[in-house]
Amino acid sequence: MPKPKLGLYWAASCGGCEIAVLDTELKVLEIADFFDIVFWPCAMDFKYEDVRALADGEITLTLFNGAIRSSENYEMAKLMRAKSNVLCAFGSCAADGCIPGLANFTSLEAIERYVYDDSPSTVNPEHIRPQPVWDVPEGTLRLPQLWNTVRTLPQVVDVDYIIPGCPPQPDQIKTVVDAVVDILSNGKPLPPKGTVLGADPRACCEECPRKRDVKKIRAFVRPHEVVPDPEICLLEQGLICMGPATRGGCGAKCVKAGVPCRGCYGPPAGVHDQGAKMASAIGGVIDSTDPEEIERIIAGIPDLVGTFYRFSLPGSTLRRRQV
Amino acid sequence: MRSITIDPITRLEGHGKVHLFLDDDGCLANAYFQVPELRGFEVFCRNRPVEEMPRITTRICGVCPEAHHMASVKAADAVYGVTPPPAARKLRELLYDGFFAGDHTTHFFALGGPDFVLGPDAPKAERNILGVVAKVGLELGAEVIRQRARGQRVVQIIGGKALHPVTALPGGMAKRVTKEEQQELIEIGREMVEFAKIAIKVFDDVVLANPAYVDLILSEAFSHRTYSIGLVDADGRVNFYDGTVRVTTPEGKELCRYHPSEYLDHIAEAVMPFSYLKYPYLKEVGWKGLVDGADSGVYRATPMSRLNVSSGMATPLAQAEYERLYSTLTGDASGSKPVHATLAIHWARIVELVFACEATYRLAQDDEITSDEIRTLPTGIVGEGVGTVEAPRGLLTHHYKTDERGFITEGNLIVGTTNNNAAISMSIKKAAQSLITGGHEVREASLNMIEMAFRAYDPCFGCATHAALGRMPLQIEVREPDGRVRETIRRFC
Amino acid sequence: MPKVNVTVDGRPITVDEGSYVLQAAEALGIDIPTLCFFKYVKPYAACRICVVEAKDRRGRARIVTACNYPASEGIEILTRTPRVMAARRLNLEMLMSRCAPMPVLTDLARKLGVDKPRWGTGTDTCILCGLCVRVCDEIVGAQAIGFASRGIDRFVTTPFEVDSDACILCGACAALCPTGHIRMEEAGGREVVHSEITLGPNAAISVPFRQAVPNTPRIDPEFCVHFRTGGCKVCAAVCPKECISHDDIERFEDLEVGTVVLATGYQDFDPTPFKQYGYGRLPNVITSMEFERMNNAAGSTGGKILLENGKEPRAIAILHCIGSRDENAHPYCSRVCCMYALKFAHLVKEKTSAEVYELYIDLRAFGKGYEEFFHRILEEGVNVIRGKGAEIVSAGRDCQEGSLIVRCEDTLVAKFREIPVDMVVLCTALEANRDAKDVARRFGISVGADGWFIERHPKLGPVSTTTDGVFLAGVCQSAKDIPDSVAQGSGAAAQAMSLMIRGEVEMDGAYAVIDDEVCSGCRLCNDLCPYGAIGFDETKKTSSVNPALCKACGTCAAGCPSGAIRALHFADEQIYAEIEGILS
Amino acid sequence: MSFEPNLVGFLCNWCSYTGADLAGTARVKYPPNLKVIRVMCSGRVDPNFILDALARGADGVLVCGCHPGDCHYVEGNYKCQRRLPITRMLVSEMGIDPRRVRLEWVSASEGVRFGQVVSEFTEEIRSMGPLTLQEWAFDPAAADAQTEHQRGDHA
Repeated sequence: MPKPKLGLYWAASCGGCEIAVLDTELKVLEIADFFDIVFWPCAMDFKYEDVRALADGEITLTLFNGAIRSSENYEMAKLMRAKSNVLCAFGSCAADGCIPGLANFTSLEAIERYVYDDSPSTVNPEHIRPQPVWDVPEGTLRLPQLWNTVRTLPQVVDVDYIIPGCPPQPDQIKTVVDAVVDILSNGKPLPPKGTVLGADPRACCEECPRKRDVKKIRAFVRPHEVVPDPEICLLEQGLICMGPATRGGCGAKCVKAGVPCRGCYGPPAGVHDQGAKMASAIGGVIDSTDPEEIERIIAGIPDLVGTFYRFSLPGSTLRRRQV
Repeated sequence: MRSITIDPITRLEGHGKVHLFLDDDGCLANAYFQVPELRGFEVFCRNRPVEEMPRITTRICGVCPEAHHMASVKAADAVYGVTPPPAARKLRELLYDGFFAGDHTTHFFALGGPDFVLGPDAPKAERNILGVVAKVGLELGAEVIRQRARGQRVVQIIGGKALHPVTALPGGMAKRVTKEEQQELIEIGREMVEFAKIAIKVFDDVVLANPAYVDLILSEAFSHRTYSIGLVDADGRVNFYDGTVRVTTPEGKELCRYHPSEYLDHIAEAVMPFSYLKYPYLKEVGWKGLVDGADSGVYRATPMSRLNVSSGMATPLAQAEYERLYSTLTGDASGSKPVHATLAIHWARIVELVFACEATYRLAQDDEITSDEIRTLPTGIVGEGVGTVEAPRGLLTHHYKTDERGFITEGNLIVGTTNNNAAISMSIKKAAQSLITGGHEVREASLNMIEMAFRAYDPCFGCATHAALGRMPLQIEVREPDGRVRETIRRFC
Repeated sequence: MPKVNVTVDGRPITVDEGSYVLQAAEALGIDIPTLCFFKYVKPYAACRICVVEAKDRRGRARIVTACNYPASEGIEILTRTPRVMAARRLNLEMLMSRCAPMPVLTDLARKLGVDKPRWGTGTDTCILCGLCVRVCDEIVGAQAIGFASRGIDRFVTTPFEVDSDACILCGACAALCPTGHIRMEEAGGREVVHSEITLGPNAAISVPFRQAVPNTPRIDPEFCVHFRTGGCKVCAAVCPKECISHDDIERFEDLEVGTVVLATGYQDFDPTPFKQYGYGRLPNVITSMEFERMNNAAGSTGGKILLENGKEPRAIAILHCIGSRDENAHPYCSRVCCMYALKFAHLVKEKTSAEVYELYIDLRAFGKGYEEFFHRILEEGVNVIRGKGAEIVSAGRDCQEGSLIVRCEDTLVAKFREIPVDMVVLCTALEANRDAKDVARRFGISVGADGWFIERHPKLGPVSTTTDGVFLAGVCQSAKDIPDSVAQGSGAAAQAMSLMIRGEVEMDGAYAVIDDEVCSGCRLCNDLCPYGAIGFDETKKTSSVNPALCKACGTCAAGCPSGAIRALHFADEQIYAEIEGILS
Repeated sequence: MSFEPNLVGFLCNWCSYTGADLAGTARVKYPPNLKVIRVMCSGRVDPNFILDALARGADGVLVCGCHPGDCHYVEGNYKCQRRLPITRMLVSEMGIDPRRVRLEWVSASEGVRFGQVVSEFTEEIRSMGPLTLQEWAFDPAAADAQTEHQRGDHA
């Protein structure tokens, strides 16, 4: 029987997801061995129309990482959707928007204005801006049109599964690969559509070794201001830790390393909006009934939206800031 | 007019595109290198607390998050006016050297390596890590993968996460290293040094032993006389984590030497309408467009450049290799004559790899890294800070301004690869010119040669997978003026 | 206790060994006269009137005093032999020769057939029976009096014959003295009749007031001898049902109950701030409640309607809606005033010949038979004026008709009137208790703007509240009259019963559940529950909800950052569906 | 045609919802713009609901609970009292006028007050105009057109 076909593509992302694949070390060779890899981020020896030439659904599985931020990203998303039997949002960018999604706090215009004009190191007296279509003496050069709003993959195409994480942890990737191999070679049924793979149903706290007690918060502190007790829940020590509102599966590496969770695995099962949930949870445990004091304590939360939506702004309920 | 599009060639923070326009004789009329992506970190990082930047900017690049983590935290240190305790600084350096050791290994053996080890004309099927393994022995391949893992492990131990480390905070590090972890680090360091020796040997055997390669390296098609830039320590030697920036002219004279925080006096960026990526250049010299030479502000920030601006390496093995490189390529072991050969960057990378391994080993044995004194709590705030480190792909600068609460009001980033944007464009054009000379069909091998030109700069990790899978992300279309495709050349395994 | 068999006048009886002959005779209903015996103090044999003939088994007969001669096995008592009668007569004659001819002695003399004491009579009013000394010592425990001197000089007195602090003025001695030799006097010299004291305000044991509920006596420690001397306890001794305990003290008791009926009633509106009515300032301006007391047979005037000067009023005005239907006080109608005001008129007509004026805004005679009662009042010649009393002023000395003048507008004849009266009754409003809010808070219910407790639903849940098992009865829920209160109270009781009879409570389907497959044990929810329904399992490292304690507020569900908590019937997806529904 | 605000109200079962009932039985007049969702306690109101309502086209969200101290659930409204400010802060940092999210205490007896609150809120939102979230929904057609235009030499 022919090898199952594997496709990988990245859109707007840092590439860490693919490094994570490499970090599975020898597993990479296994993957290369088990699958016929028809498509890999920079192994673009097909042109788009060549990929179009593939039959719809011919690619058994595509791991798509990166958010959708340009006409090119979007076109590829549609193409991969069409050609893939199973399309998997791979990593936080594709799933929730991740750090590139923070661009939704501002506008493309603001970004271009700063980058090409205002930034201190830029010298651009003619106020040149990169042009989607630009004629040079020899012909025409084209650039993809960037979008003002960063989208998650599920927002633009139909997605079968999600593998969260920034990046998805190599050991989680291994387990997913093993599962896929097992399913394909033993003809097992696929998990229900929409399943989140390579992560826990529970929140990050599940994996956090710190001692947890009932919570009452009177003041918030910032990571550089304190040396937290290594044994006790960081939230109880006044550090905003997204762990409770973040899907587990990462192994709670950050909290184990003494820094609070920032939520890269996205919202846990059954939570729509990571930020709002955290707001709700934090609000519940603020230890005051005096309006002024409450205002004071809340004002002490450093960068509310930037922290609560660090990895999930485009995937959140409001999706972007109104600018 | 016919056009050839190489799309995408590789990836920095996104894809890269090359347009080759041929005149009617089939000779190269012009070549354009485009970067079709833009993130805008500088803008959406506004209003973020500066202590969070080391954890946000890692996502600029998944290949060298460590570099951004370090540049960012150094800028944050400056913003709060804190100096990390010695132990913390050592931990950062150790993490960084370990990362370098892994990253350079990947590039040399998996990306650039195959071109040398196997030769540009070797069958594509072999021109990858597996081919390398086949040629130099299986257990080397495994070693390469293990060496990569060692680098990641060092980052994991000190940075908390192997990818996108998290422990660097303004004023120090959040995680201390235990005695047990130190033992593991020492062991890793030892193995790294062993590997460094192997790397040197491999380079000797497959590159230096083959005069054709040396000629190729020195060939005009692959050299640009540009300025060099890099960080050097107090003794003028290469340092990845800290130091002052030194710029040397194409002749090797010092143009200037400045503290990273003065970068704005020396570096500026130009904008081109056909690429989202800006073109940094030296202010003193000025922007003359995509041309090299002493009159053009174009500079290069590569391993080779770092060697060019330095007086040597801080570790014995590396220093020996440094001298060998220069005596071989310039006849002057002191390194006072700069090397401009693009492909020599690979060799320079080996020198740095050796240094990184030795430095890792040395720092791992320093008992101070297990100290509890790893945090200095900020007491005041300066409100502005610049953090500069050497990323594997060149000088990396983070510059933040904040309000009195330490929230970013303005940020500016000049990223490793960006430094070389102009140089990459030029290298591609130059290589293409010499290879696409009309008359005959464009040979597929030429495309690899063209690619070698930019791959030497290691613009991020795209090619990593190319090597792993023996695929070359390249296609050329030759078109008639009416846009009809006359010929298409593709490269598969 | 061993028993012995004795015979009295030939009739056998078995009594406790060592009990006295007098008691044996008494048990047989055989009367033996005595002057110094009182069963609650030790026998003393001072008067020697109770002598009898005691014949032992060997037949030897002796004269003994019955009050302190112990019964022994086989003994034979003869109480009416000539020898006994002679001895009694002699003893009495000797006592009379010293004492004044007081009823106690002369009556006895007649009984014993002493028509003329041989040695005449004396003057002393004390028969030296010693009852007073013994009761003061043995019962009261005050030992405030005793005997002094000997022989013919012997007499009862306080120590050293001076006023003694030892005496607690209990009056027991005076109460027991058979001759009235000891008397209680108030400082002013007015005699205190002890039999009256027992019913008086300072009785140590009494029913607090007539119609008290529960209608049982209680001991007032301030006056009870026992609590002052540790003695007495006579009441306990005499109580046939042994109901009285002196050790019982006031205490707080925690009762575990499943249901509560709130019937905290109301408080009377205080008209003082409304100067125009002159309450507290003008004489004979009283509230309806005060008038009610006055009419009560147990009230200050024993039910008579009197002015402060004790005279009967000639004209009375009854002002409706004082504090009710008044924007300056309570906007609501107190519902009961109209009818009791009419009742007042009826009472006045019944008890006095006074003129009655009813000043009303509207007459609300809505109840069963009320309207008919109103017409009866009219027939009785009550002056019913439509117009709220505006002001009450003093008429001053020279006024003949009355001392007060009520000003009002008679809206039916559109005339301003000034009505001279002697007495004004203000029909004050019913208002919620000032602590109603606290009570409401304690029971988790709420109070309305008027301060009345709010029922679960004005139509469908008039007796139940928003807290399961807590019910409302009477005016605490809103102003209502007795039949309505009784009806509501019965309803509340019935609902409470229906809960209790089942013995188990049916819980609302709405409560929170934690999916411990999803709970990560972050413990953010633990402190959110005001009922402590959320517990943390240290071994499983997850939190869980106790459905029995959960009241379904859903705060935890909102607060659970990992979406592990589900508020049944108010689950996230249900609410999202609602949002979608109303916005689509 | 003047703008009619589309408002969502979350009312606690014991005080505010009953208060709204009272407003009804008392025939209090107030604008029909508020669409009410009953929750057991204002403490149940998850900021998620508020954002969801705004994202689905509500121009404003009103949350009503028992007065502080009167909560049927002892202190549920205090939780709400602490969540709402955070939510408002969050909403405003997302570029939405925080006045569009309002918290009011309405007791079971304050039918009239409930009417006033709704009237005020409706007027305030009316004066602010409709809330339209930029580029909230994804428009495939537009994106496709753009892509076609950009494809250029890929064609």
